[in-house]
Amino acid sequence: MTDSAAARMAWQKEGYSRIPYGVYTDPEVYAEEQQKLFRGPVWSFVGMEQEIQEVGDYRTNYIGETPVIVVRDKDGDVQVMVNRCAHRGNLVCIAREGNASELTCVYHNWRYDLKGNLVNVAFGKGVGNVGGMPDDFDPAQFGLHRLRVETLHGLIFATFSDAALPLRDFLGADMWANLDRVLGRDMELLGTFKQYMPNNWKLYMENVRDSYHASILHMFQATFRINRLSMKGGIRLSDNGWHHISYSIAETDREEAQYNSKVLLSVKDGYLLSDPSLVASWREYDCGTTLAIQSTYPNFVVQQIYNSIALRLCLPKGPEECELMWWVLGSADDTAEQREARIKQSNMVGPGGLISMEDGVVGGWVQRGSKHDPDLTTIVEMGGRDVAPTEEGRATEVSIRGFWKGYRELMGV
Amino acid sequence: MTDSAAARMAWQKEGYSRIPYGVYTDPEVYAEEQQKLFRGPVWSFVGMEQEIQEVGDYRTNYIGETPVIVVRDKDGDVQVMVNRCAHRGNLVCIAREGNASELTCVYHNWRYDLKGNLVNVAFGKGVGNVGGMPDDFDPAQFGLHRLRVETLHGLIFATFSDAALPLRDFLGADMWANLDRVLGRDMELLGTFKQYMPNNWKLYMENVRDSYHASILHMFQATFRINRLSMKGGIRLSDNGWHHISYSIAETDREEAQYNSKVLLSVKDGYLLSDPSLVASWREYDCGTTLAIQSTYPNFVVQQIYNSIALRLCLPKGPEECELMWWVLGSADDTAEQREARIKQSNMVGPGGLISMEDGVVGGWVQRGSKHDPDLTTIVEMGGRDVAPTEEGRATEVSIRGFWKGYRELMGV
Amino acid sequence: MTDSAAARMAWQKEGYSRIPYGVYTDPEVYAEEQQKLFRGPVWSFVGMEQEIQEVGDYRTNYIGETPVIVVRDKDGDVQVMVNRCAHRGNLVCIAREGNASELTCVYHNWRYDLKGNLVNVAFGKGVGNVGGMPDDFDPAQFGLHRLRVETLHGLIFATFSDAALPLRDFLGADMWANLDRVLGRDMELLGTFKQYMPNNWKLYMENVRDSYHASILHMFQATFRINRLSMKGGIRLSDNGWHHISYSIAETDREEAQYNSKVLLSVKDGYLLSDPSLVASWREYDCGTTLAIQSTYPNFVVQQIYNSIALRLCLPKGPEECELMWWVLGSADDTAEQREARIKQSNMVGPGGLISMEDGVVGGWVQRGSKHDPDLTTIVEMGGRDVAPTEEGRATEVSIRGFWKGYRELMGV
Amino acid sequence: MDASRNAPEADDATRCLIENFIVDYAHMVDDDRLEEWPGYFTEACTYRIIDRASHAKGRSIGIMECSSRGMLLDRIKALREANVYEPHFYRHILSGIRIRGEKGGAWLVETSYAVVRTMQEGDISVFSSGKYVDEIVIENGRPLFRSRVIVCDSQRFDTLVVIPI
Amino acid sequence: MDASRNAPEADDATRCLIENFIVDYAHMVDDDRLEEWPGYFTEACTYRIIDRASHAKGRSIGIMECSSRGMLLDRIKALREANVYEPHFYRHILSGIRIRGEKGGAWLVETSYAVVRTMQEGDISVFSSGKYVDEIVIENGRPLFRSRVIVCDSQRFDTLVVIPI
Amino acid sequence: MDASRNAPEADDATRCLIENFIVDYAHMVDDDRLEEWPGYFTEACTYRIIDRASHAKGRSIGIMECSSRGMLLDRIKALREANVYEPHFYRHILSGIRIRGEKGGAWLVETSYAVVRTMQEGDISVFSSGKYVDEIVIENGRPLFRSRVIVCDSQRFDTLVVIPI
Ligand code: FES
Ligand code: FES
Ligand code: FES
Ligand SMILES: [Fe+3]
Ligand SMILES: [Fe+3]
Ligand SMILES: [Fe+3]
Repeated sequence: MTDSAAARMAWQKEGYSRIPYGVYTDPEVYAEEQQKLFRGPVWSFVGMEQEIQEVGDYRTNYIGETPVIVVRDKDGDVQVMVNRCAHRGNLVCIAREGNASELTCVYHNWRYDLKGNLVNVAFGKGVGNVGGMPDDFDPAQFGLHRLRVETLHGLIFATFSDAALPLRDFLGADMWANLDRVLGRDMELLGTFKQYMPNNWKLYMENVRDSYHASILHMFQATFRINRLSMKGGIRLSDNGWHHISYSIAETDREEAQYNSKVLLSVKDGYLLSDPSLVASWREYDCGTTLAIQSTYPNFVVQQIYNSIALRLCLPKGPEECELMWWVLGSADDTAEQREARIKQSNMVGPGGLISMEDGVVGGWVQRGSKHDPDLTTIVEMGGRDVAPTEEGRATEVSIRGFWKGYRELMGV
Repeated sequence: MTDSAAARMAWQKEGYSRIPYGVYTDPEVYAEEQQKLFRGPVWSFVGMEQEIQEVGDYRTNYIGETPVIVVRDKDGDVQVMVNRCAHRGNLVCIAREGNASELTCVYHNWRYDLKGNLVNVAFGKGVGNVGGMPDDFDPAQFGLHRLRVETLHGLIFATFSDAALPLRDFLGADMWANLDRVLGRDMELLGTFKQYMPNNWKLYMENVRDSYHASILHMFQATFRINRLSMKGGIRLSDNGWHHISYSIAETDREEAQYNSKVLLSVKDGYLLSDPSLVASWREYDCGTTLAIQSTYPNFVVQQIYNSIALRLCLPKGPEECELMWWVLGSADDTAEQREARIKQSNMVGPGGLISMEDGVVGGWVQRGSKHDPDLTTIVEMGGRDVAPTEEGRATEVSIRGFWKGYRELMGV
Repeated sequence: MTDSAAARMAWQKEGYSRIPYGVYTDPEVYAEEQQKLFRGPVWSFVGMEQEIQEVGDYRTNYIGETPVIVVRDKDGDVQVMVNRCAHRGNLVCIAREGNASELTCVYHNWRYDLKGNLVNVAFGKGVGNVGGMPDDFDPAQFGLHRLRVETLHGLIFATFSDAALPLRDFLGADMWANLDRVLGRDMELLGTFKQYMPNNWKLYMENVRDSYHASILHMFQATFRINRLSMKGGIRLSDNGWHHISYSIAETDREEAQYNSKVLLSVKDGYLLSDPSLVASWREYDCGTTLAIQSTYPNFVVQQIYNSIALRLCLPKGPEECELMWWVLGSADDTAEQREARIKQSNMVGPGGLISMEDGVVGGWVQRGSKHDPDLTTIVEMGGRDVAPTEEGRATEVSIRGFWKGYRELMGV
Repeated sequence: MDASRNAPEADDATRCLIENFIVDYAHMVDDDRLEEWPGYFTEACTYRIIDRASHAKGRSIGIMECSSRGMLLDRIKALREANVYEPHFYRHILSGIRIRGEKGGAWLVETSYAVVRTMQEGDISVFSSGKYVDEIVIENGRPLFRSRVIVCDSQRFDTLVVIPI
Repeated sequence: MDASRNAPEADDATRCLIENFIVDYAHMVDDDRLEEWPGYFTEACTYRIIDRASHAKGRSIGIMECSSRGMLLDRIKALREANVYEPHFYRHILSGIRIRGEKGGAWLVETSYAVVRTMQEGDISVFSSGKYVDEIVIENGRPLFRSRVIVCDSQRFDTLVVIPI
Repeated sequence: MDASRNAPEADDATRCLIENFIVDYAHMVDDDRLEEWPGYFTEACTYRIIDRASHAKGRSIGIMECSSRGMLLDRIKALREANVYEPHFYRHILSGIRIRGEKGGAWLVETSYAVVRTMQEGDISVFSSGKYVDEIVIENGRPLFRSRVIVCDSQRFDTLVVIPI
């Protein structure tokens, strides 16, 4: 790995608890990530089936920085292809979303079917026997670059790598189970938006896995004395430590009876709110899980905060910028009351989220605070130096260490 | 060439039909182009004599990214000099255009004559025998860097290179002849503007040479059923293949009589236009040439589209941006009717051109589609893999291959 | 120094009179400067004591591009620390200025005292004996990076380097004396602003030391015939040549009597001004010094232009941009008349300065004029090639050579 | 067809009242007098920030949604006491205040806007552009927003949105 | 001397009519109701986009020149059916609508503008700034542009200009 | 509480006079008719450019301070004859001209602004945003600035400030 920029960084000999700041800023490290990590043996989230329901429906997105097309083919299957014409590299799909019976490149009308096969080259036979492609031109060699695809509960994942394990094995049982729990029913897309952040994408992914900061950086609930039901919770990790869930569960106690009902929780807490209906919620899951933040490698997040359900995809946009895409969801059979509660709870998250807006800015502060010392390292030792599940969420950075375990393994450093 | 970034690109062993995408994005390749290509044995267009008619008239421009001054000296000759003061590097001319009897650097008043000779250094002899330049200071060594200049029909070309052939030989007979045909008379400057594009300059130069896309990407004429006179045409190349002309000629046929007249063609076609006068044109050239797009190496274009005559200069502005400068021309003895037709036809070209606006955006799409795969290549094999003239324009990319022939020869890769 | 980008530049074998243009643009050279120069054995100005009068008052600033906190601790001493949390690199102080009893990082509430010692780690002992920091965690190892600090007449200087000489020795007697003269009394902060410039920071520092350009680039005084008292003056340098003062002194002559008075000089000159009160001034210093521009290595300036007193700090913001911070000062015991004169004279300096606005733009012109020829050099030989004091200010670039002497010594090239 | 063409024109006094109201709102935000913000709305109200594309699709969730003056009060209290962000200011540039008609006792008003944001370090950028779609009721001579929907041209928001647009 | 100082002042009704007309034009473009665009002009008309420097030199060619309502119709048809470009929106910010006088039965009006452009991916930028120089005739109570010349401050245009300014 | 709410309202004619005056100032600067600039001020006057934070702290020095029409004349003479800079234009975009009241015979007026700057090479940027805080006196029917304080949102100025804001 001598010519690997990532390997040149000041990694400790082993372990995942000291991260050199250079990995957040170095352009060569960033370029290596595009190849080894985003095109490595991982499954990248690229969109929802709801967004492409009809044959020919497509949306464009990115895997790392590589533009891709997500389209439903004539068999009703989902295809994911690199959005680059085989002729001279033009984007085949320009619009963010649309419907097409074939994928036609506007530059010279090379036409691809919905599986990415090249079906026609304009003037390929020339005009009046003059010009055209050489006789040995083989259209089969010039289809769009098609990726492996798997879907789960409407989530579409794709990978560049033949070495990637099947999605179920890649995620592992616990991760799979949480997706079942949160999304395993008829979901409805309630809203989408994007948030641009002035920091390396990994700083956001650490933040997502960082249960340590939640009760500290975000002062909204403390300020309004929103004392939720007494909780237990902790961190669950996939066996390889790459993926994580941090969760809280309402304990059985005297408030249980009330919360146990499916009706909206009348808010005794949050009494400092002028309008406490803002935080009204109901027990949506029998398990009593009130909060579950899940991240799957490398840059996908599934959020359940009370009844606020959302997906997040963190796209790298250069070494020092990233963009966070949001999909806010509800259940298709929400009552009007439940739907209204979800909408109100949506005020907690996103770029204007009363609870979480700080997550949009803190990464930029770390970027500015640390970029001038690429050889110094963070210390990620809250809760020890290992990578193992725990029943304590607040006093541990274990799932961040899990992220770096995956990073060192994938980047080969 | 081991330390040449361009040489490190994924070039096929020989030929010009597979271009590695890295040449459109790599900063080192870009830097090498500034030296080997823009300062190599080529003639760069820098402006028109009409813009500097009087002694002392000057305009500033760029050769590659190097700022230059184009000025008419006291002998009435045109001089082109690097716009950099020999003292400490300040731009000698700040304004885009002006008139000056001498070129004086505002920073410390070093004064140069209109041929770039250093004629005075402020306080050069010091003040009261104190200070001043060392006795061995030789002003002759500190003139502005003056370039070789040749002009043709009001076009001003300059080169950094002593190895550049005389302009006539550099262009070759066919290229020279077309300039004679289009510009060999008293021309008038009708308009100028600039267009910024989010792509490497070479993507635009390929687009200019790409007759393949014309009837496909640009749908204006098809949409309005503008069926022009039946045409013949093709591609002409200079002997070395570096420069090109793609042309169409009105064939002699039953409409010929009418088109042959010098009066405006009453438009039978374009009947879907609400105002067909938009496309009214007249037979301006006896040869019946209706369209001729010429490009000379590396980044200059002469356009005749019916009666719309324009010059274009594509300036590199970093690896992923370029700026296109336009000079729109007419003949000094246009009739009022002809002038009006030229003005209307100008709606077809430029950033708002009904026919050609797509050329401003497609390069950026290629940039975004291909930049993440620097080691993959385009396939430029329409019309074969060679570099030779042809009678067919639509089904060939031969003049693009000619561009890359010149590129590999100049860059030494 | 083989792997030093600065060393690869086209330096002349010895001397300081030919500067390769590459040092103004090369990103690697820029990165080396951050380490060898801004963190080298120099004292960087970071603010004024007036800005942090009370215990806990702080302001943020930069040394090179490294963010720092300038704070008054509980002992009343000034502390300067790198603005980077030892945990995971967050900026500890976000606001430009404020007051705090402790420095608390908002991300996870690691708390530092005003000397930068880590005094508390949130959940450091875990929650209910679960989680927390490892037993071998030693808070003493994780304080903020504290720098050496010295102050003089309210100016706060800091250094990263143990090798830096004491401030007095670093500056030398002449530099120290001028600071005494200009600032050695109770000063008042009258205004602050910032000016962004499209050029490498060194081009501005050369401009400050460039007495050669003053009467040439800046035409305000000549235009309005502001013929000041006949002057003598010159350049003073520190023994190592790193720091400079260029000065003018009113000679004893027939106007002396009048100027000698402490009352405002009734303006006989500047008769072309519609409102000559703009340039009214008084003899503030017994020595009769009318103008003194002082620069201390690397990027600090103290200005006395008649009664306009200001400090300037030139912060690098990447290879091709810099930001100039201004502190405009007055004396605490100015009369109303004197204060008004200072305010009027402030129109001469800053981004809108009638005399000096050109200094904000000329650096950008040099950047654009020279960046495409990194291997060419300036010629800085006005007044010879050596580095020595002189009685002539206009016809010499000696203090610029002094700057490059310091540069080559610090950068080891 | 432009709705405004055949809309019942408000009289000059009303138009002046509404225009001043919309202008004052912008000055109030830019002057950082945010405690006054909830007072610009009726007790039951709508304050929504949503991007143009989502608005066109009829999505029910944008990036901010308040349905009572109380929620507005809570927003400002959070901004002042709870939320952590870098100091910055907005500058609202309004253009083309047009009364489109009346509905259920409220004036329907549309106004284009651009918000220029300045960070404490001095960076200036166009933070958002779009259109205010308002329902304004006039209660004893005082206009109030019954509904103010901010339809942003961009679906992307830079860093965070804490100050109301 | 500022021309407006001694210009024949239009009466309030006329000024209001003209101001609403200019404002409605901006909303129409920004709302993507471009089919209405040609209807804002007289049958024979001038619609020109030209940069400030070329305008001052009296150049006859800028980047767009329409001399009839038919050409405007063709522009919109091309935009809808023929031209290929990336989806984007304009937001017109107008400032200082000033009636400078009357000429040949048309009101001479000048308005400063800035156009903020938002691309589908979300990038926001100031695409153009400059001044509308208009000749407005009022035909049976309805204002129409006899001439609308857009004098852009910049001679540089980013990528392409397909939506009318 | 918004000061404007209970301010003595200026009558329509006065408001129109003041609004046109402020608008004409912007057109005058953007049209490069700067010789007219001093004529917009009273003989003894205040023209000050200062950033918002310094203004709030009551700092006595910003980046420009003229206290007489003579100083304004000298500024323009310097701009035309002495100062060296790259050609560029401003485009003033004004928003929300609001008369806040009257003081000592002058109308107190506040107006938000953004200045878009275009360099000769074509670069477009938002150069400054902020608020005009004006004192306007009306002398025989002609408004004049007794005081015009430009309070800029940003403390950072790009390159230089030679054209008045
Ligand atoms: S680039 Fe796609 S068809 Fe040519
Ligand atoms: S840089 Fe040109 S005279 Fe000094
Ligand atoms: S980064 Fe400062 S406390 Fe964690
Ligand atoms: Fe968080
Ligand atoms: Fe084309
Ligand atoms: Fe100077």
